[in-house]
Amino acid sequence: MKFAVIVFPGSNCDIDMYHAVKDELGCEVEYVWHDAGSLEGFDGILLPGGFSYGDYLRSGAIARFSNVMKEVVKAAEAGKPVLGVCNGFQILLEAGLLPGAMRRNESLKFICRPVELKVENNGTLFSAEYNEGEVITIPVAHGEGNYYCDDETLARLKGNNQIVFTYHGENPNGSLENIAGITNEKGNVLGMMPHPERAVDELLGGADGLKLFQSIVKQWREAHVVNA
Amino acid sequence: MSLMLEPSPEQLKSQKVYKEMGLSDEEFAMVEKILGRLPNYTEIGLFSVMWSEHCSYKNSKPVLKKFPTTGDKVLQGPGEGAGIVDIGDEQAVVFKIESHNHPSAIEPYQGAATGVGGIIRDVFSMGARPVALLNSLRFGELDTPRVRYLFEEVVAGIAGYGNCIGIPTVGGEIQFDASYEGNPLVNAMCVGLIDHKDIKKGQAHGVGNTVMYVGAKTGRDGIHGATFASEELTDQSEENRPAVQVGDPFMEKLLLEACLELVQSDALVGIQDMGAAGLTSSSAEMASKAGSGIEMNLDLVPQREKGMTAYEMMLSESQERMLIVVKKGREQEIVDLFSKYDLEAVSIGHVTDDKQLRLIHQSEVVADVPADALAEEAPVYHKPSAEPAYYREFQTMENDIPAVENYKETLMSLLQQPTIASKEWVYNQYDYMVRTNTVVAPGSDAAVIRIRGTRKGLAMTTDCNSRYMYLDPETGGKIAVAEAARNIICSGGEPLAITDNLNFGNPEKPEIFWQIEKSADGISEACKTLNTPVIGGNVSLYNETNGTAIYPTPVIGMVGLVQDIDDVTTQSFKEAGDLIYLLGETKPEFGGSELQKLTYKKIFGKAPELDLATEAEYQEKVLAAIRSGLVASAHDIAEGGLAVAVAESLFGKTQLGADIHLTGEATTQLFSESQSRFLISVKKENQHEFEKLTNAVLIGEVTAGNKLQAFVNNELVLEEQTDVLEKAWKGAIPTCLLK
Amino acid sequence: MYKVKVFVTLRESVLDPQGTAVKDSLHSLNYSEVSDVRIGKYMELSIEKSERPVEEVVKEMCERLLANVVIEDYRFEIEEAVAQ
Amino acid sequence: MYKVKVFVTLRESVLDPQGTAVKDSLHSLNYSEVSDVRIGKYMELSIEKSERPVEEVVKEMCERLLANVVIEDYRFEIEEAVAQ
Ligand SMILES: Nc1ncnc2c1ncn2[C@@H]1O[C@H](COP(=O)(O)OP(=O)(O)O)[C@@H](O)[C@H]1O
Ligand SMILES: [Mg+2]
Repeated sequence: MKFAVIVFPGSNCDIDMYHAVKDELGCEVEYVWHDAGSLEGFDGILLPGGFSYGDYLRSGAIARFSNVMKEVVKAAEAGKPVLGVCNGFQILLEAGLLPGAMRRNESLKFICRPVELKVENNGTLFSAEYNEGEVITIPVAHGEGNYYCDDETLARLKGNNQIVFTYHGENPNGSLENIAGITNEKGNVLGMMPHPERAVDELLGGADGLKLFQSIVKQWREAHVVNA
Repeated sequence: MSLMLEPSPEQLKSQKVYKEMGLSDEEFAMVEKILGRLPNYTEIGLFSVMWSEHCSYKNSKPVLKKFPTTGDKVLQGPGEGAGIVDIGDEQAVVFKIESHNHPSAIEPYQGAATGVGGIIRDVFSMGARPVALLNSLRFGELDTPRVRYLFEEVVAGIAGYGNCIGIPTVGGEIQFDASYEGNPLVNAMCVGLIDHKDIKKGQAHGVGNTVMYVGAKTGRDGIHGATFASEELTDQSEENRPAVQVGDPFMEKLLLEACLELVQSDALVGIQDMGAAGLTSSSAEMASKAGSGIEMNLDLVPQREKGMTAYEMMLSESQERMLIVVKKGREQEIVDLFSKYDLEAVSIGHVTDDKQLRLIHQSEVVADVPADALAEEAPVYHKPSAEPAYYREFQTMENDIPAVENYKETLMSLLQQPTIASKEWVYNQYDYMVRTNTVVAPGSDAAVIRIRGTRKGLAMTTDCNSRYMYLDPETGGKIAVAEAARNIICSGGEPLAITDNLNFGNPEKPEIFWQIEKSADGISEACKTLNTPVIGGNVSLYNETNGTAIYPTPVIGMVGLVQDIDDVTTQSFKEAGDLIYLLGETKPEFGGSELQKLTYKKIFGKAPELDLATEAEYQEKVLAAIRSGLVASAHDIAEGGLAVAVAESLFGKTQLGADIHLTGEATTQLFSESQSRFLISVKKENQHEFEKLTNAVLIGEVTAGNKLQAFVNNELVLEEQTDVLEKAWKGAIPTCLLK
Repeated sequence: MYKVKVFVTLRESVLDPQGTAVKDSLHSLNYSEVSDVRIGKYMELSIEKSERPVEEVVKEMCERLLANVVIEDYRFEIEEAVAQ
Repeated sequence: MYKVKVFVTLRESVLDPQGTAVKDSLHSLNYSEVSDVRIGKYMELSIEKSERPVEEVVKEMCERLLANVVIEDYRFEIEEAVAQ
C-alpha cells in the first residue's frame, strides 16, 4: 500500500506523518507538493498538521484551494482512505469533504499535551483495530480545534455513526459533544484533531496511534491482496 | 519627498544630529576621519547602527575576550550567525541565543515572536536545520496587571511563532522578580543540526558575484531598532520607539525550507540573515569578513511601502529577510528555487574588490564607506568598573538560617512560588512535540531530542539564577554554567559547549560594569573546568527602567550529546522500592535562596559556594553511573533545596511517595540551596554497584504510599500527600493569573 | 477603484469564545455595563474596476474564501474611491 | 442600550501578513482586480446606559483592552438601540 503525504506551504507535521508510515508500518510513502496535478498510484492520502498558509484568515481556508485538493476530492469519491490530522482536518472541513467548522479553542490558547480519547466507533476503516469504547492516549497540538456543527448535522453524524473519537475526561478545546474525530458518510474520509502520527513510538511517550494506521493498511490488504 | 528633509552633511555636524542616533562627538569625529570628509545622512545612519552596542559590542568586547572559545570539537566559534560543535559521524550541532528584551517590553507578543524568528534565521543561515527552541524569561512579580499581561503575551508570542513554523519549543526557564518589572527579559535560543559538508558562512567572496535579496519586503518597521536596544527604557521610550515589527512565521517557514534547499546548491557563495541593522549589517559584515566590497542598487530592493529613502531601507529591521551571494551567471537557478516556495529572490548588487560598501539610489551614489569601518572598526571602550557597596556588605555577613515553624507549610509555599511552580501553563502552549523527536519534553532537568537515524540524542537547557548573580556575580557565573551542565548530566548527556546572553543594566555605571566583568570571570572559569567552550552569544545592556537596573542575568544556554538514547534519564522517580541517594554536601546556605526571599521578602548575604573541581568530579561520576545503566532517575538540586527536588521527582506519577531520612539541622537539610548536589534513585538490585561508583549517601526509598515523609534526626518533620503537593505546585501560576 | 469593507461575524447561534473572553475581561475591568460582545473580522479591500459588477465579485469572494458560511455571516460596503 | 461597533485595524506601516496571504490567495483564484487587502477586527458590543457618557466608556475600553494601540488604530460607531 502506498501513501501520499500532502505538503502545503506551511505544513509542518508532514515529516512526522511520513516517518510514522515508513518507519513504523513499513509502507511506501511519498511527499506530494500542493500544486501536484495527480494522485494516481497512491492508495491512501494523508493530510498532515501544521499551519498551511500560516492559518491566516481561518485555518485551512486558503489551502483548500490548492491544486492538489481537486485530486484529494477525487480520491475521496473513489473511496480511497483520506486522513486529515489537525490542520489536515481543518482543510477537509473547509473543502466540504467533512461537515462542520472549527472555532478557536475555548481557552483561546494553543494547547499541546497528550489527551485521552474514547473510540466511539471501531467499525471504520481507520479504527477497526481498536476495541469499541477503548480509551487511548494521543497528543493534541492546536489553537483551533473547537469543533462546531448545527443540530441537524450533529443528528446526522450520530445517526450514521460518523463520530469516531471523542475526548474522554477533560475536553481540551470546548468542541461540541467532545468530538475529536469524524468521518464522512461513506466512512473513507477521517478528520481528527489529535495527532496519531505522534503516538507511534514508546520512546516518545506512547504508541496508541499505531493501530489507526494499522487499521488502514489491514483493510486495504484485505480488499486488494488476492491471497490474503 | 522626505529626501529633501534630510539634513545636509554640514547641518549634521553643526546641529549634532548624530547625537539623536546615539553617536558621541568623538565617534562622529572618527567617522569624519575615516571618510576624509563629512558623512551624509545615510552614511552617518550606517555608522550609528553598526557602532551601536547591539551591533559592535563596543562596551562588552573587552569582557567577551575572557571567554574560552576553542576546543577539540568546536567547528565554529563566535563570529558567525551561530556556533557549531562536532557530534561525530560528520554531523554537528549549531546553536545560539539572542535577546529581544526592549521590543518585548513595548509590544510583548510581537517582540517575543520576532525574537524567536530572528534566532531561527541565525541558525539556518549557517545551513543547519533548526530542530529545537528554548527560551529564558524574566518578569516582575505576577502581582500587577501589566506584568501579567507581559507574561501572557510573551508566552503567546513565543508559541505563536514557534508553533507555526513547526520547530518544537522544548525547554527554557522563567523567573519572577521585582527587578524585571519594567524591563522583562526575553531570550530565545535555537538549536540546529547540520552535516559538516553543508556548513555555510556569511561571506561575500568573489569579485563580480551577485548579491541577492530574498524573503519579505522591506518596510519602515524597526528603523533604528539596534540603537533603541542600546538605550535605557524611560517613560519617553514610547514616543522614540521605531515602528513595531510584526513577525510572519509562515513567511519564515517558506524561507527556511528554501534556504535549506539553497545550501545544497554549489551556486551559493555566502548567506546571512538580516537581523539587527538589517541590510546594513548583513552587507557590511559579509563584505568585511571576505575582505571584499559590495555595491548595491537600492532601487531594486523589494519595498513594502512607497517612497522609502536609502536611509530607511538600510536601517529597516523588517523581519524574515536574508542576503545571499551567488556565483555570477547562476541567478536564474536561485530565482527558480525560491519561486517554488512563492518567494522572491532579487539581484540587488555585486561583490567588488575595493572593500567599500557603496549604495546607489535613484541613479546617485548615496553612500560610499569602507565596509571594515562599519563592521570591524567601531571604537572599543574599557569602561570603569567599581565594586558596589552592597557586595562588600553582603560578603561580611554570616550565613543566616531563616526560622521555619512548619516544614510542611514551608514546602507548600515554596512549591507555589512562581519561580519554582510548575510551568505547565506555559509549555502546554508550546508545540514541544512537532517533528516527533522529543524524547524528554519540558518539565525535566534538560530536554532531549533524538537524532533520527542514529542512536544519538541532544540534551539542552537554559539556566541562570539571577539572585546569586546579584549577590555575587563571579560565583553566580560559575553556578549558572555548573547548573546547566548538571541538568545535561542528569538527563544522560555530556556537556559540549555553551552560548550565553549577557543581560545587564547600563554599562556606563561602574557598578554595573563590575557585575558584567565578574560574571564573565565566573562563567569563563567554569567553562574551562567543565570543558564547555563559549561558541557564541549575545549581549543586551541598558536593561534599566527609569534608572533602576535588572539583576545581572547572564543566561547560559548549553547543549550536550547523549551518546546512546538508552542513556536518557529523567528526574521522576520510577518505581516503589527504588533507593534514593543524595550526592553532594549540604551546608547552611540561604543567600539568594527561595526560602530567604519567602521569609524576608528580600535577598542578602553570600551566594552558595561552588567548588568547580568537586562539581566536575561529581558530574563525571553521575554520568558514568547513568551510562552503566545504574540510575533510575537523576535530578539537579536547585531552587528550594532538597525537599523541593524530592517533591518534583514525585510529580507526574501520583501513586508514588518517598520516605526520606536526614540528619542535621532540619531547615538546612530540607531547604538549603548548596550547590553540586544530585538527587538520584536507583533500583535495589543496583545498590551495590552504584555505591561502588559514587560516594552518594542513601537517604531514603521510593514508596507506593502517595505520600512524602521526611524524617530529620529520626523525627518525622514533614508529611503530605503527593497529590496535594502536586496540585499546589501546578495551580500556582494559573492562580496568580486569575487575580 | 473601489474601497470595499467586509464584515465577517460568527452566526448568531454559534458560541463565540473570543467574544465571551473579552466580555469577561471587560467585566473584570469594571465595565459592568457591557452586556454582550461579539468578535468578527473586518477587511478592507482595494479593487480595481473590471468588467464584472463589483458587487458580484465581492459576494463571490466572500462565499468562496473570506467567510466560512457554515458558521459565519458576512456583509459588505462598497465605496467608489477617486483615483489619486 | 447602545449598540457599539468597533473597528480595529493595523497601523499603516505595520506589516499585515494575514492581509498579504489573503491577497495572494485571491490572486491565485483569479481575482486579479484586488490590489490590496488589510485585515482587522470588528466587534459588536451591547452597552447598557450608565452615568458616564458612552463615548468616553468606549474610548477607554478601546485604549485599555480592545485595541493594542502600539500597533493598532481603532474607531467606533455608536447607535442607540431601542429596548426590546
Ligand atoms: N555574550 C557573548 N558570548 C560569546 N559570543 C558572543 C556574545 N555576544 C555576542 N557574541 C558573538 O558575537 C557575534 C556577533 O553577534 P551578533 O551581532 O548578535 O550576531 P547576529 O547579528 O548575527 O545576531 C556572534 O558570533 C555572537 O555569537
Ligand atoms: Mg545574525
